[in-house]
Amino acid sequence: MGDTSEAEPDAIATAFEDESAFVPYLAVGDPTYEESLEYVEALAHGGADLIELGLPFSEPMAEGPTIQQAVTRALESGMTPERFFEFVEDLEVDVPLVCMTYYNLIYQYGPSEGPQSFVERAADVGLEGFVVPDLPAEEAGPLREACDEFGLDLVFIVAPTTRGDRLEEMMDRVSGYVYVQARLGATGARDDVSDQTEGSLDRLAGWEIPKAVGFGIKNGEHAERISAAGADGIIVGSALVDIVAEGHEEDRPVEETAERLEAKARELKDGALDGTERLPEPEHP
Amino acid sequence: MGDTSEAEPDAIATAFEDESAFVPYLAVGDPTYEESLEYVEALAHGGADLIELGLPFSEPMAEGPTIQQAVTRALESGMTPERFFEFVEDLEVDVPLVCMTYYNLIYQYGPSEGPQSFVERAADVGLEGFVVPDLPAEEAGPLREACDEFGLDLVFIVAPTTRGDRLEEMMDRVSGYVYVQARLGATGARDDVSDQTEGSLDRLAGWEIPKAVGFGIKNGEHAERISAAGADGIIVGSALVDIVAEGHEEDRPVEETAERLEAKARELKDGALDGTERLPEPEHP
Amino acid sequence: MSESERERNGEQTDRAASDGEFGRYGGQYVPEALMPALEELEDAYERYVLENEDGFMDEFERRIRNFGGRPTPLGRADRLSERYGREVYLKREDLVHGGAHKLNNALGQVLLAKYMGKERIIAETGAGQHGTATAMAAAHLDMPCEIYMGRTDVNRQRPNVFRMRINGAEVNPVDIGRGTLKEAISETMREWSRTVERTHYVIGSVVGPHPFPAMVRDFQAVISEEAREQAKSQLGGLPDAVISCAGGGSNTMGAFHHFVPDEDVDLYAVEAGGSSLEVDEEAGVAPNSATLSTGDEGVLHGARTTLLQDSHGQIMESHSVSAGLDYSGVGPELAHLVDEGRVTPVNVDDTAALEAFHRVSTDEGIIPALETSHAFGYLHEASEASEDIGETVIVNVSGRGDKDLETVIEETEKRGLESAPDMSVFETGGGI
Amino acid sequence: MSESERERNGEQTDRAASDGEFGRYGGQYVPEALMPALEELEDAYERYVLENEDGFMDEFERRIRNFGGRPTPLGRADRLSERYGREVYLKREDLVHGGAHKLNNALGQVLLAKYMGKERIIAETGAGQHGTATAMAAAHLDMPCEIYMGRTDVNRQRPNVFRMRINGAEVNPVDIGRGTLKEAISETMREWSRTVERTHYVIGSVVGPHPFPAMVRDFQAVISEEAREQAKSQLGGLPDAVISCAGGGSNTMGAFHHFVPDEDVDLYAVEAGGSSLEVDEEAGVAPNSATLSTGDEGVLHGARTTLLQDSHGQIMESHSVSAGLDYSGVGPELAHLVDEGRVTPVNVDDTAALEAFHRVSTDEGIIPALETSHAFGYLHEASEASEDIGETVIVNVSGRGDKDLETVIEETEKRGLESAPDMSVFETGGGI
Ligand SMILES: Cc1ncc(COP(=O)(O)O)c(C=O)c1O
Ligand SMILES: Cc1ncc(COP(=O)(O)O)c(C=O)c1O
Repeated sequence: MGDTSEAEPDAIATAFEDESAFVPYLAVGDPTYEESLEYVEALAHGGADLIELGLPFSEPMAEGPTIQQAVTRALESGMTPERFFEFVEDLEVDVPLVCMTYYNLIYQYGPSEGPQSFVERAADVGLEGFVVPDLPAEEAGPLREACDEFGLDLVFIVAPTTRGDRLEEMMDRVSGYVYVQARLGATGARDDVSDQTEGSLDRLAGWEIPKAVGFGIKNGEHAERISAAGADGIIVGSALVDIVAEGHEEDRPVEETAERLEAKARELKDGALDGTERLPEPEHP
Repeated sequence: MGDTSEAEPDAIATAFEDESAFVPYLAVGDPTYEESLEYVEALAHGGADLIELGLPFSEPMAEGPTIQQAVTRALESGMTPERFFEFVEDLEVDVPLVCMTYYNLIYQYGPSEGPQSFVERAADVGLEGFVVPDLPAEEAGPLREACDEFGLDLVFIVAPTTRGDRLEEMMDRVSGYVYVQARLGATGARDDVSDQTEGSLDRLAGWEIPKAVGFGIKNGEHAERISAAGADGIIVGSALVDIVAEGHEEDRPVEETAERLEAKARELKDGALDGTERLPEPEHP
Repeated sequence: MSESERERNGEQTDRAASDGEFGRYGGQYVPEALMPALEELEDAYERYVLENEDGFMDEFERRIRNFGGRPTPLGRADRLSERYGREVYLKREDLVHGGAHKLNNALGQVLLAKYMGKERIIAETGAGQHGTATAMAAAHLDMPCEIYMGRTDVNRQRPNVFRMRINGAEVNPVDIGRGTLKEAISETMREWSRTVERTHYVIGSVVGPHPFPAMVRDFQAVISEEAREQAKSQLGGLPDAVISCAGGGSNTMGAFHHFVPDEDVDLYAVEAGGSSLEVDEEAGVAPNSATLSTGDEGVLHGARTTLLQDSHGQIMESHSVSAGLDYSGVGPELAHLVDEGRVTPVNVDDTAALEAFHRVSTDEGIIPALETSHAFGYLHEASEASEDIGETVIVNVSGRGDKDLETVIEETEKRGLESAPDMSVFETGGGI
Repeated sequence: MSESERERNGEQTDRAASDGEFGRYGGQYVPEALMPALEELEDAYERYVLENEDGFMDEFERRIRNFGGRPTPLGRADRLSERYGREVYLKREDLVHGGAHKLNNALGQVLLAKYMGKERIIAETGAGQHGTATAMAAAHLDMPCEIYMGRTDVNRQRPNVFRMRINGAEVNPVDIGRGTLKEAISETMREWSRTVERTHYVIGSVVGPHPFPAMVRDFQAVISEEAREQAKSQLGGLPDAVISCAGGGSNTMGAFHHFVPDEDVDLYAVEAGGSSLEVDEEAGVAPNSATLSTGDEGVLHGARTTLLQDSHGQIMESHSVSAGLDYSGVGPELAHLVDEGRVTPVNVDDTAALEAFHRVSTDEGIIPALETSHAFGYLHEASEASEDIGETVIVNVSGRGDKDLETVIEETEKRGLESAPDMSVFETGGGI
């Protein structure tokens, strides 16, 4: 985005203002740099309020098979941290952007080890924050410091297993939004949306920060239910990556895949909006 | 042989009278009962002074590959101890016959275990004695007793390794002749004739009984040398079995194989005779 | 034939009863050329093994400990104990270096050959367990070593052939007969006859002419020596029974020896029942290796003993799913102990052994050799039939079953055994 | 990057230094979902392992003795001693049940999972050694068990797949990436995330998030505990050096741990030099697994440690002829001991390891694992180069090489190694 669409410092907070934010994820560079640019922009056109841009890491420990394969495609097409930053600069969207990656890439970047160089460069290209799935609050000290230094947010993931002390520790350190993991397991689109979501949202009732729910959201109906359960936003990855993968495998024209992504985005955003307007449906009627 | 050619009680002694006896061996029933009859008779025509008739045993522990294969052929064509005795009865030869077999067959024969039944039946069909390669003097008590009871001889083998006490024990128990093993190893025709022969004959110098040398004698020249070294007889097995095997493999007419056997017998007998007439040649000229 | 008939036959030898004779069994039925070597070996056995001359037994014990991994544990089998409602303990010979009890004997004999000044070792092998143990012992003690192995066995036991070669042994395929253990033993005897003066023949079980049966038993007796002490200290007393599989009988005699005087301890020798106990006289084939249960007296490979033979005295081929039990004879001392009623011979068929293999593997996390699985098969059958085999039993785990994987998978599939894990997903492989 | 530069980067965590940190290495870099499980495990580790609550360690020690076959001997290698003109002693982990040190850890963790009330075990495996050890321990302790294994490894390590299945474990092929260990670990982590509440993940080496590196080390430390006592009683004192091969580093840490305070005992960690120490940045491939010698700091599989990565921080594929050393990371404590100068990292290439495999097999009658052969390869190279590694050295024989026969034969032939026995006569088979 670079100079075309510099987001405001409170851009993330703004993104969650209507309490039904749609937060899509794509792996950057999947299947190629150029295609990926189109796809991310399509999501923005489809109504994304904030986008999680995946910087591919060779050992995506927290991802399900769909995103693992996306990561592999992206790495094979030559994606690197430097290219990733260029990508962010090249993007023509005006929603806030968050980088989702694994800690080793953040740690190794730049002339000296440690997260500073990476965060500085991220700030430079206009990223708003980070989601780092293998960095629990206990290990996040150095990255938290660097983010504070450069004015970026550090999002934590709250899992169904997270309770007690750990929740409090995270509340103290989180910024931007909190990523509420809807159920156990790695990422991946599922047909059901877990009962655990409500429990998790209940545990976070006192938190000031927006609560975005992810893991397993696949369609508008899911989005609606999650939203109705009280989420401030819905995070969707695998269901979108599936469209990219399909387009790649079936050799569809880039425009067609981009259109499908945009349509899917619209469906999800609409679902989220509907959810905030209705009472929660009973889970077991 | 039965009633046609009953040998006299001192038949074995008579066979060694000219001090250059030719003692051939064949496996009975190799490759068939009928052929085998012809072959043994051919050896008699060729000048055999005494014949060792092999009763095939499934584990011929002391034999080289040539005789092992003969034994296998004979067993496959249905040879059994009872058939063996019938064979002896059917044979039309008038030289003394000795049964060469392993102890288990002797031990198992007849209604009760132990060697009596076998020896009795052997005496019945006119056999003169036994060579039992897996029965050293120490284990030979029961067989020796049975042989005494029925007036048969029990031949022992003296090996190059046999010395001292054991020689004396054997001298006390042997009868008929002594089988002098020319060299270590299992049976099998060899091109060389061992130096050990003379040493072995020296050790037996005081024995009254005829000394027949075997293991590795292949042709007239060998026979001559062994004979010249002081042997009272030469025992030849593998070199004859080879002719049977060849005839079988190349599908020769029985008569042809029988003729070859007879010719080989004559060569060996002549060699033995020549040997007694000459001084021993030096082994290392 | 009854006991009294046997006595009337008056079979006896000229040697003292203590000297290689076990009741009516034993002896030295070998070619004359080998007799001096047996005398020499008897002498060495008495001096070094029985009298510890030059500290031979001290060195043996040190090496079987530090090289062989002794003592082996006596461990409780928790789930089998629960399953059968009795205390089941396992004597773990599968943990001996090389994976079976075989090394106890091989190391003892190779060391003895060294003390005797021999320059070279030969041995026969069937499944390859004795061959690999001998090759290991020979490498350890720096002795040239040649192993004779039937061609059929060479082809079906390739990993063991490679192990022997890797330990520096020559492997000589024997192209005679069916190309299995029986032929390999005969061929090794022949080779020994040829080179007897500088060569020692390491026989692989408690079989063959005296002094082998006694000597091999003495090297294997460390099993029961340890187990008896371990039982006393871990179980607070002797077990009610010891169960061991029997091929030639070396692990059996090793596991039984020190318990023989303990008359309250029942001793079960479990043979291979194969596919059936019926024999095919015509073909000379026994579809089993249940020598003690079905065989009778005769002379094989140097000893008078119980063996599988036809009515003429020809040795019958034995058959068992377990190569190490696939032998037509059995050690003379074991035959004698059975005659005396001290050892109970039982047998278990191929299928029951395979089922036991799987049961023990999933219950206990120990993959027993197929040979050993027969002992477990008997434990199972006796328990199912509510036979009184006692409160506390020791099973001698003679070896590990890694060597048997291919056979087990194939035979399990052939029989469609339900108890077995499904391997089919791994059979076809499949790409990424 | 210099030490002071590192310090300036100010990497530090909120935990006490004793708590999962080894100098600058260690930590818990895992998905949030796993953090509560790690806390639970830390608690269990402290109570059961460190404080022997409910007699956990007593039961562990009893079972690793009676089921696992401990203690393993420390035996003198006579011919290697002669060859190198020094006293070479072998710590015989190849005699542990299953054929490698891996059971020490697997049994400890499965038992711990039982004490923690977990219902199910999962584990990753590369070559299959850790998988087979875990399957054995799980069967022994009656715990359902699933093993994750890369598809490539499933196809090339079939005997180990069969062993796991026969012990009742499920084997789940991982169809991701190259289909080897790295992918299997990631997949097992994912599976753990899905089922963390009732499942324990048995990590196979001193790697992963705290408390695994410390806990696995403690289970493996029995190696050096025994070896140190054995050295004192058999050698009359401590050795001058201990040599051990290092993949993830569990046998290394086990063999070193109790010697770390003995500053006169030199500690050598021998890594796989593979075919070369050069890397192909472009392809993301290191043709070696010499992490300690050539890698640098990073975060992999839950810990900050030394690893093989490209300049961007992407993990590189490692390569070694020995599957068990073929890993891109190394345990954080070992990385720290190397930084401290207490452990000397060295490496030996594929060919030298193969030569050592053959040398030890023919010299000593022990077939070492290919992993272990690297340790022997270093002993050889250091001796040839007259390096001062001391009078008395202990080599940790981490496992046996039966599993490696096919690979060794193939790789030996490919290289035409002269020291190796000729196998060609057995390759073609041949009838009777
Ligand atoms: C593991 C195992 N158990 C038992 C046997 C049978 O031999 P024996 O009866 O002499 O113990 C063998 C023979 O190879 C074997 O490998
Ligand atoms: C025999 C053996 N040694 C060593 C290793 C390397 O692992 P670690 O470094 O954890 O001991 C393995 C791994 O599979 C192994 O099987």
